[in-house]
Order: sequence, then C-alpha cells, then structure tokens
Amino acid sequence: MTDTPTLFAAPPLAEQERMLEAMLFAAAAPVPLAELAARMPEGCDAPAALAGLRRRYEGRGVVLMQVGAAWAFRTAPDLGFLLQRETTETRKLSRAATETLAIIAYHQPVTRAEIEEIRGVAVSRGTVEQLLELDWVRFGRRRMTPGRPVTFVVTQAFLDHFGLESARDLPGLKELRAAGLLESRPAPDAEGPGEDEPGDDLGQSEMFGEDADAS
Amino acid sequence: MTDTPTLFAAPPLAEQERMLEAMLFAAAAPVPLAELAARMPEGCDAPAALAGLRRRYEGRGVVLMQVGAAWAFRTAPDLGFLLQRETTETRKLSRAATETLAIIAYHQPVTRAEIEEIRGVAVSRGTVEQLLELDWVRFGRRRMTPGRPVTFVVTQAFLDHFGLESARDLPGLKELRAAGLLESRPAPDAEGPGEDEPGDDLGQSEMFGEDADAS
Amino acid sequence: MHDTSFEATPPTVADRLAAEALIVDVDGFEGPLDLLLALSRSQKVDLRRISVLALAEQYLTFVDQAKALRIELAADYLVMAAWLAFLKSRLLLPPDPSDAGPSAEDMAAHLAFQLERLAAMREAAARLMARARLGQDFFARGAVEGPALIRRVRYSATLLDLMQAYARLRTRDEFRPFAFDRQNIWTMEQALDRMRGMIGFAGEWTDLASFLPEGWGGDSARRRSATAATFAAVLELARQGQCELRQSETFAPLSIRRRQ
Repeated sequence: MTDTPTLFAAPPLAEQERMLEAMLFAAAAPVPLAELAARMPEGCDAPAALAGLRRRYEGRGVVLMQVGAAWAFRTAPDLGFLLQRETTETRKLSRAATETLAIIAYHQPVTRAEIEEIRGVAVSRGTVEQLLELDWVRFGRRRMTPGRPVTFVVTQAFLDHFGLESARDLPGLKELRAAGLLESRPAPDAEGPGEDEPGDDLGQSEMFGEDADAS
Repeated sequence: MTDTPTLFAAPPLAEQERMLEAMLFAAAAPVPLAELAARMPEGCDAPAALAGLRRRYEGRGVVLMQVGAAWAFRTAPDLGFLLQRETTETRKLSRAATETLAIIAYHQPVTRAEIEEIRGVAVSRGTVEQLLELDWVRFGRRRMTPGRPVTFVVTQAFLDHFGLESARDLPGLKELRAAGLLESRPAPDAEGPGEDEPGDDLGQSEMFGEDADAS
Repeated sequence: MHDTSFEATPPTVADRLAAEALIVDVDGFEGPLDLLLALSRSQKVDLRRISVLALAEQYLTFVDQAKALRIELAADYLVMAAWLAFLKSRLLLPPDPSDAGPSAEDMAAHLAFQLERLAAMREAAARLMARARLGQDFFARGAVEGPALIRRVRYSATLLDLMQAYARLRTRDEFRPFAFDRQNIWTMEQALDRMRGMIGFAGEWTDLASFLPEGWGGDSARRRSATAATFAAVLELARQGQCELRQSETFAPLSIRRRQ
C-alpha cells in the first residue's frame, strides 16, 4: 500500500488479487505490469498482488508466468498431453533458422555480420524474415560502429513461446558466458576464416541493463 | 472413484482438478462434461473433480460456470469494469460537417434544402446525423410552407462548446474580413443573412425564445 | 570408381566409403566451418583439446578427394582450404621471430574457438527448441474476454474552423471563373421537380403562389421567375392529367388541386 492519501481506500490485497486474476484470465497475450497497474483502482500494489497470486497458483493446472515485463496465465507444461487438440501446428523451423534464433537470443544485440561469423555462412534473407514474421526477433538499436549496422534482439513473444521470464533465463546461458563463448572475439588475422568484426563488448551483458526497453 | 479395475490407478482428485483447470482454461468455448471426462485418464471422476474445482474458485476473480451441459471459466461479473478500456480519440470534424454546422449557425432556422442551396451540394444523411448526435444541432419548428420541411437550429451545447452566448455573437462577413479570414473583395450579391443581421422574422432571436417546444 | 593415386598408404575400403559419404553429402554442410566441425567430431576429444593441425590435414584431404571425384566445391571451401594450408605450414615450421603477424598458435586457437562456439550455439538451439513451448506443451487462454475497447470519439471544431468554413462558402462565388450568373432564374425543370413532389398534398384548391419555392416569394425578379416557372410546370401537370387548374377571372389568383 502506498502512503499517499487517496480519496478512496485501496481495496484489500485479496481483492486486488481477484482483479489481477480476472484481467490476466481474460487476456491471451501477456499483459504488461504497467497496464495492469493502470487498470486497477488507485492505491493498489500490483507487484505485491501479483506475487500473492503467483503463489496461489503454484502447482495448479494453470500457472502465473512472468514474460519480460508482462504477466500471463499459462497451462502447466506437464498437462500438455491433455491439450493436444488445441495444438496449433507450427511449421518446423529449418536448422539455419533455429541456429540463427539461438545466436540472436544468446548474443543479443547482434548484427547480421556477427551471426554470419558465428555460423560461418551467409544468413539468408528468408531466415531472418521468418523469425521477424514469427515475431520472435525484432530490430534492436543500431550499433554505433562504422556503417551503423542494425542489431537483432529477441521479443516478448519469443520469451512467451519458450516459457522464459527473461532472456537471462535462457538455458545454459551462465555456462556459455563463463566459457567465454558469448564473447565477440576478433580473429587474430584479418585474413582469417572469419570476418574481422569490430570487437565491441555490447554483448548480452549490456542488454541486461536495458531490459526495460527490450520488449 | 469407480469400482472397475483399471490398469493404472486413477490420479488423485487434486490432480484431476488440475487437469480440468488446464482444459477449461485453454478451451475456446465451453467444454461439455462428456468431453472433459473422455479426455481425462481412465478412472477419473470428472463430475466430482468439477465440483471441487468450482468450490476452489468460489469468490475468486474467475468463476467456473456451467453453460448448459458444458463448463467454462468466466471472469467474475463484478470485475467487468476492469476489462473495459476506454480510449478517447479526438477527430477533426469533417469539412462537410463543419460547413453544414456553420450554415445552420448563421442561418437558423434553416431547412435541408436551404443548406444544400448554400453549399451547392447535397447534404448527406450522415452529416446531419453526426451533428444531431454531437448535440450541436437539433430540429427546429417545421417551416409553414408546402411540404412543411423541418428546420435545423443550433443547441445550447453548441453555444457552450464554442463559447458563445447566443448565435448572434457569430461574427458576420464584415468582421470575418476584418479579421483577415476573408481575403477577397465582397461579392456584389453576397449579402447573406449572416452578413448584417438575420433578415426575416424567423430569425435567431425568436428561435431562442421558443426552445422549450421545439424538439 | 576413380582409382586415385595418393602418395600415402592406400586407404582401406571403410575409409574410402566414409570419405565418399562426407563428400556426397557436401550439399548438406552449411559452409566450411560446418564441415570442419563435422570433421573435428572424428577426433573424439573435447573441442578445446582438438588438434587443429590434424583437422587442417583432414580438411585438405577432403578437398583433394573432392577434386579427385570431380565434385565442384564452392569458392568458400577453397578459400578455407588455402587458409588451412597456410596455417598448417605455419604450425609445422619453427616460428619466425621477425614475423610481426599473429602466431600460428593464435590462429589455431581462434579456429578452435570458432568451432567450439558454433557447437555451443547448435546445442543451445537444440535445447531451446526442446523446451516446453507455447501452443504445443502449454497453452494460453482459449476464450479471450477482453479488454473490450470502448472507443469514444470526440470531434473537435473550433469557432475559427466554423467561421472559416462559413467564409469559404460565402466567398466561393468570388473565386469562380466568370460565368453568366442566373441565380435569380427558377427554371421550369426545377419547378416541375418540385411540383411533382408536392401536388399530392393539394387535395383542396390551393393558391399557386403557395407552391413557390422558399426564398423566392420576396424579391420581385425572383418571384416573377418562380411564378412563371411554376405556372408552366402546373400546365404541364394538367396536360398529363395530374391536376386541375382554375382561375375565377382575369388576373385573379390561380388555384390548383390534385386530380381526384
């Protein structure tokens, strides 16, 4: 609860949980915390009510999930077998597309040249387009290097699809970073097999600082 | 629980509730009891689990409802206000509507035929309807001429919106010209009723006196 | 089969088959790095302990065999082959202290890093795709209930808009190209149109003058034109049998009524 005096007393926390429950149940897409808070009466403490609601749904058939800066109810993953009939057949992604997606997720923000350096082959136009179309990746900020190349980052829909709270929760991220495999390491020789990349350190680490604008 | 021996023991009732919860959450339409039962593992007691689930959601932001022979989650009726989002858009009045409104304001009471004569084009039904809906114009008295056409006059809401005490406060052509809103020289025959003062007795002064019986 | 004349010991049948399998499958590789990664797997060691020298030899053998089998290799495979041949020679020769460039060990280490990184990304992609996924393993709400968007449109118009609109209308004629202005003429066509709509209401004898269009009864020139046009229109309607016409004496008002 806030200390600021309001015209009406804020509803009790249990009532706030009910409100969140209704709003999140009614929506298919994750609802941003800011929107939840804005739709609740004045004086409500949305984060506290969300935490309470999340605990209430722990272990249930439906669980409350955080997706970036937004929240959504999703069925528990272990009950998928009951829901096969709801399955929407997704086109199988090509190996190039899944690898490109993984590189963007783990290295974001990442330029096309960097993706190509990691994969060792040119990124085909269709691959990136497909990922953009799925709304799993989007354009990030331009890199402040010569040519000002655009970067790619993953979206909230990506987090939602793969059940991730944030890009920090990508499986094995810590280990990969510890092994130095997420660094952009310039080739020792300009004529090496990889293109010599402007080796700035705008890796995943920087991205974590700016999560707020990443969706 | 049933008495018939099954290959596997039926899941505990709490687990059956979880299953129902997930199925009903993910369904696009109310799910018939028979279908719920058919989708659950053998030995489950769907009616009992439904009753339990319904109790669990009593008083929550979402309630389990029976719809005919089918079941569905619905947001609690008292929280409907949270599911509405109001947006107010400000749109500029169309040129046709502005002109029609101006003619009514300057010439009231005025018939549709007269508006058309001044504008030189037919007045669409939608334009007049929009002005009526905005409560800026209303029907005045019928003209006592053959056909007894209805007339239009402006309303108090119109005066309030435009900050006028009466429609007589509208500047005439001379003032418009003096204010630089008109750059051309006066036309020899442009002495419309708005120019000096309403010419005929059915002018604006009368109209404001008879507000009460006019609609 | 081409009997190739390799200087080395003749390869066993199994080796040959393995090599051919790799080559026939060359289209399945996504570039030289992918191929190198596949070759490095045969060393059966941690990618960090891989022998880049052995890998370079394997790759060069592969390219030689492809040539022997007359398989066209894309240019980037040949570029890689040239670079690996250079790297191999650098790795075999004692380091030249006068050489300012990167050491062969650095270059080899970087290649190993690239392979390890690619392998790591492959594995990450596989783990990502193996996760429980929305719409396959877990599901969103099926029946979306809202939020219902209540859109309110506020129309805005200022007094200035209103005045400008009026000014535009009243001065429109001033901007027209010159034309003979017949604004005080009511034509017979107009009168006929008007009378057709109104004659039905004239059940009783009605003065013709009351059928004049609004605003045409005052000014004498306008009244004259309107009267003449309306009279002509009434004559036409009488001829068609739609109305009757009567005048009690010369210059008396004309009355009309609907034909019963």
